[in-house]
Amino acid sequence: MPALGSDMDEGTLDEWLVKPGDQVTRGQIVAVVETTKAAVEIECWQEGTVSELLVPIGETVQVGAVLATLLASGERAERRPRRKPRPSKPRAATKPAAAPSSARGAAVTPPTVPQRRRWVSPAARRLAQSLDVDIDALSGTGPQGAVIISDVEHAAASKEPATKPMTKPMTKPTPADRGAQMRKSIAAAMSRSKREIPHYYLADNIVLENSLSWLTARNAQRSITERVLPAVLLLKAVGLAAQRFGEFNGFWREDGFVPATGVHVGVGISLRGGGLVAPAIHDVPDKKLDELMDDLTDLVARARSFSLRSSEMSDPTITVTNLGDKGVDAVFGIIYPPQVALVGFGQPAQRVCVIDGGIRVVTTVQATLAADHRASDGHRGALFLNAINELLQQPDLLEK
Amino acid sequence: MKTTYRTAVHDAIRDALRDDPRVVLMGEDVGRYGGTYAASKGLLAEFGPERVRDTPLSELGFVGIGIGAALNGLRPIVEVMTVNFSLLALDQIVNTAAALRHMSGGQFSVPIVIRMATGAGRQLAAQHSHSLEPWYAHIPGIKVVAPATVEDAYGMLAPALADPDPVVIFEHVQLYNTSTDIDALTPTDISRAAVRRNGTDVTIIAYGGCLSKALDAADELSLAGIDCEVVDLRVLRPLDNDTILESVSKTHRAVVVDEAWRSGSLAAEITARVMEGAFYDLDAPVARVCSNEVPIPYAKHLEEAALPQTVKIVAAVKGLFGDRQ
Amino acid sequence: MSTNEDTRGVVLSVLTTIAPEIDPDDIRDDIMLRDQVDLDSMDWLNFLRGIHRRLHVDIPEADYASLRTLADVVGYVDENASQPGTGGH
Amino acid sequence: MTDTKLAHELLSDMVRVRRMEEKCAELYSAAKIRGFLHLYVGEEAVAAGSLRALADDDAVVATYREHAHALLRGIPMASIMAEMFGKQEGCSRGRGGSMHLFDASRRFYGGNAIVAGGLPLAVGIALADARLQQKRVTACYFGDGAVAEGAFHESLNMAALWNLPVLFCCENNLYAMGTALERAQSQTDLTVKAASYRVPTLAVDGMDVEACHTAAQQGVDHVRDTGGPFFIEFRTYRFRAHSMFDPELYRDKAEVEQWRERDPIRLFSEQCRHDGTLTDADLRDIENSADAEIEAAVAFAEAGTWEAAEDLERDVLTPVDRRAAVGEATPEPAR
Repeated sequence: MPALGSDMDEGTLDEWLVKPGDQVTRGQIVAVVETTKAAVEIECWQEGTVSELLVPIGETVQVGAVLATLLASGERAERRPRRKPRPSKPRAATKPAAAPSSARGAAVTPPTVPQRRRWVSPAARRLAQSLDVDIDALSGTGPQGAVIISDVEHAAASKEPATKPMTKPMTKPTPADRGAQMRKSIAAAMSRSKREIPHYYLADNIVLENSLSWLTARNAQRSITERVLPAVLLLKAVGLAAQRFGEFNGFWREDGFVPATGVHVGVGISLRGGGLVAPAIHDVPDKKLDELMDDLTDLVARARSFSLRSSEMSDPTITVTNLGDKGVDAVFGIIYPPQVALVGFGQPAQRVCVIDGGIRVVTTVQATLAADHRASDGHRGALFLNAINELLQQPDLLEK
Repeated sequence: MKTTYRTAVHDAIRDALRDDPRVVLMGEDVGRYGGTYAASKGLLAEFGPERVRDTPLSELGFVGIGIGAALNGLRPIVEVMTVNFSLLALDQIVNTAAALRHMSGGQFSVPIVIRMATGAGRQLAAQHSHSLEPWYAHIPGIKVVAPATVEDAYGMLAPALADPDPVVIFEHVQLYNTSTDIDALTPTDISRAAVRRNGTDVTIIAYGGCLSKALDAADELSLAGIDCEVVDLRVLRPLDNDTILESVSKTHRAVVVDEAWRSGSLAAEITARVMEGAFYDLDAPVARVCSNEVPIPYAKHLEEAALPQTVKIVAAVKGLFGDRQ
Repeated sequence: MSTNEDTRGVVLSVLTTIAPEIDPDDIRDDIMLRDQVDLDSMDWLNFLRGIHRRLHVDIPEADYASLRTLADVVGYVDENASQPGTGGH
Repeated sequence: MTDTKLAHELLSDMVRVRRMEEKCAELYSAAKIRGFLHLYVGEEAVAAGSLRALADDDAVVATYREHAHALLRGIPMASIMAEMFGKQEGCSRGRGGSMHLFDASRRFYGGNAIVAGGLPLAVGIALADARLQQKRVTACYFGDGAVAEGAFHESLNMAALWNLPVLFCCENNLYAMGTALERAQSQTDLTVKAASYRVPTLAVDGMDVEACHTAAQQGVDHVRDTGGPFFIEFRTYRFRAHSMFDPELYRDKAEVEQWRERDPIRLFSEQCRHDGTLTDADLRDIENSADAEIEAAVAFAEAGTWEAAEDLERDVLTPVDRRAAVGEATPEPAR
């Protein structure tokens, strides 16, 4: 059955104009085929003798089916089992009718009117999951009562859903309210961390001479608004190292560790009057020191005026805490779930060190790593801390 | 110095004619008349009838001729007076200009620029008030831009002419008389959307004649404590996904403003892309402010009612903030 | 020209924006500031930046160490102020 | 006819086209070629006679029935056949198919499958030539169906108004698909229509290859001398259906048979034999050489490769690295 057009799939044989034994020539009309458009004459492209007509009149066959066989001159007919071309698929009319609905319908109890699915914005749903907030217990304040980001944030801060519906009007909470809510939320997160996360701890003394003298020289050329704090160098070093050691940058989910795509470093910021937040500085490895300094300044200011953005709260992929200003030598932190690592820095101070076999007084800082043993092992943790150390020996690398 | 959109368009064409002898301007009444919107006033005298060609009223013909001339070494700027007349030339734009490169297996590029006025707002009634930009933005093989500012009215022509593929420029009729303080006009780009106002609470996405309405709405909303980011699409094809998604991911809410009719509009396309690319960042459904689905009527109050307006944008934005309002 | 008293007032007002919980009347001129107010290095930097902004004194990093008490800061500012004071704000 | 070499070339061109088209019909039935397929059988004298009148750097704009024009303009048959197979070795990389054969190097601006779509394009190409001061001709082929389109009116008007070097070649085969000329046109003498735009015209027997050649030469000379347009109506006939899926309900078999009596190949070979410029052996050589060319072309197309589907979206816009090349070679127009 020749293809007679791009929209032709099949044809019905209307008429044979030749019979077995007839001689045919190239270009001769040998049959008439009915298509969806009209009856069309079929040309033969070969010369020879008709051997067998394989498709009877009235049969519909697919394009490409053999209609007849020809013998070239001198060729002899071969007796072979006659293969009928596959008839075209049955038309829709022959399809079995749909089963009567009563057959199955009787067994099914009429469905109860389902409650409307709770409206939760996609962003709020994701945030609730990462903050471990029970969405069903929230009342929404979004359009048509949808639960939105701010509802989840409030709930995460208070962490006491369900029992008391949120009756508070949209008045600004007092600092005391905030303090109480934050205390509860820290309590919940840290308890969960210590309950669920098998922490391991490593520490490393890092000599800061190179970094600090480099930074002092850099700052000396700048006005006060452009100077960079040593904390920014530490932040950048952690960010770069976390990029290289992916198993410390990401989240522990139900199914196991899920590495994060970017490195968003949560910065522990203590609040005046107590409490702690650790909002993210996004894409730390990609930012220049000046950008990081601007981000940090901005973040601290906003953290202390309670105007953080939700994404900053939910985005950190690893956390850095710096208690050096308070004079402690080292901090062994608690991981903020679902993150899997936290790097702590103590006070940079002059300490006696053995360097190259000699005793010297140099400025050092103690860096610590608290890491989730489900996601990584101490060996990798040690390499991760070493990487931070090495980066801080070459402050040029941190500039970019 | 105050510069109008009209002057910016005019100066862009004049500078293009000066800078490149391959550039010709053709269209209905671009020469002696000086252009329907006076965008080519004086250019016939300066560059002569070979380079500033008045054409007969034959949109299909002269757009096709522009395409042929572009294929053979010229850089034509073809002015089709208004988008409604461009329907007469749609065959040449879609079947030839947009398809030629592909169906020739990459052998022929068509470096033509087609300009036309678009949009409603001047009581010109049903046949002279269309915003058919979404139709053009649907077609692979052409680029579509909509300068909404005086800077872009000047700045987009040079990169459009430098582009080896067909570029269609839509100038909204309401913009020709707008003006801005500008020292010097320079080429811009035809690749990215622009954030015209930074904000944190909601992204308003607009283009062409609706940009100023979106910015007005943002000003008004700021008094209500809603901090709007306003994105000017600038390029309608190919759309700048990154800028749109980055902004919506930040603000978690989006309102798309489009003077075209809602069904099958660019607003529909952008909404779909936000859903595909930023669904989990959304804190509310995407809202649209488009023209009502009616041929644009003549009577002023009805025309105003049919089109996107600042007050409608404000209402759409507020609708995305439940109890807070 | 600014007077010593003006400068002290401005410095204290900068300090209270950084640490809103303090009562300026409680701050003693001759006791280490960091012992009286909870200031970390970011707060300290912001404090010096505020002084820079309000009193137009740029303090090199090398001089940070000499600024330990309120009196140190006020004295430093009066000595290095290059612009007319902003007293009367 | 005294020029034996020219006679052999004209005959050979027509035979190559005829045999290639018949092979295409066969390959279509075998589903090697798909899509729409419009054959030129019966009209060979028009392309063979007219294209020969063009110089190498003239331009050609053709229709969706353009295999003959592509072949006789010099695109290798193998490259045409590969295109119809959809292979990336085809002259349009398999992106065009039968209706969209292109070759930039031969200034062959392609098969255009929108009726009359090529006319404005040809006028624009000529406009650029005029402006760039190139004494080149753009030959624009179209059928009688195109005359009914607005683009015909607009293009002839502007070509005449602006005096642009276009040779309009109307291949009048009496049917716009299935609609006979007298059922579509109030004025069936198409030269009268063209003349109304003050374009000089000529009508010629499209079954007579020598007449086609002479008329085309006259038209080309006029265009080159005056820089203005010229219109030729080639009165011809297609022997086969409009496309492969056409039951030909609109015309009598007797009419087709009558026209077959004036088969341009038969007419011309009989005339040459009569003149003594063609022997049986010559004809056999011409046919054998055409068959060999076709066999090689089909083998080339069969051996061709499919473009990787990952490259689907190439050639929609010009890639950055090839942007500089667009329009680079064009001469500077006068200011």
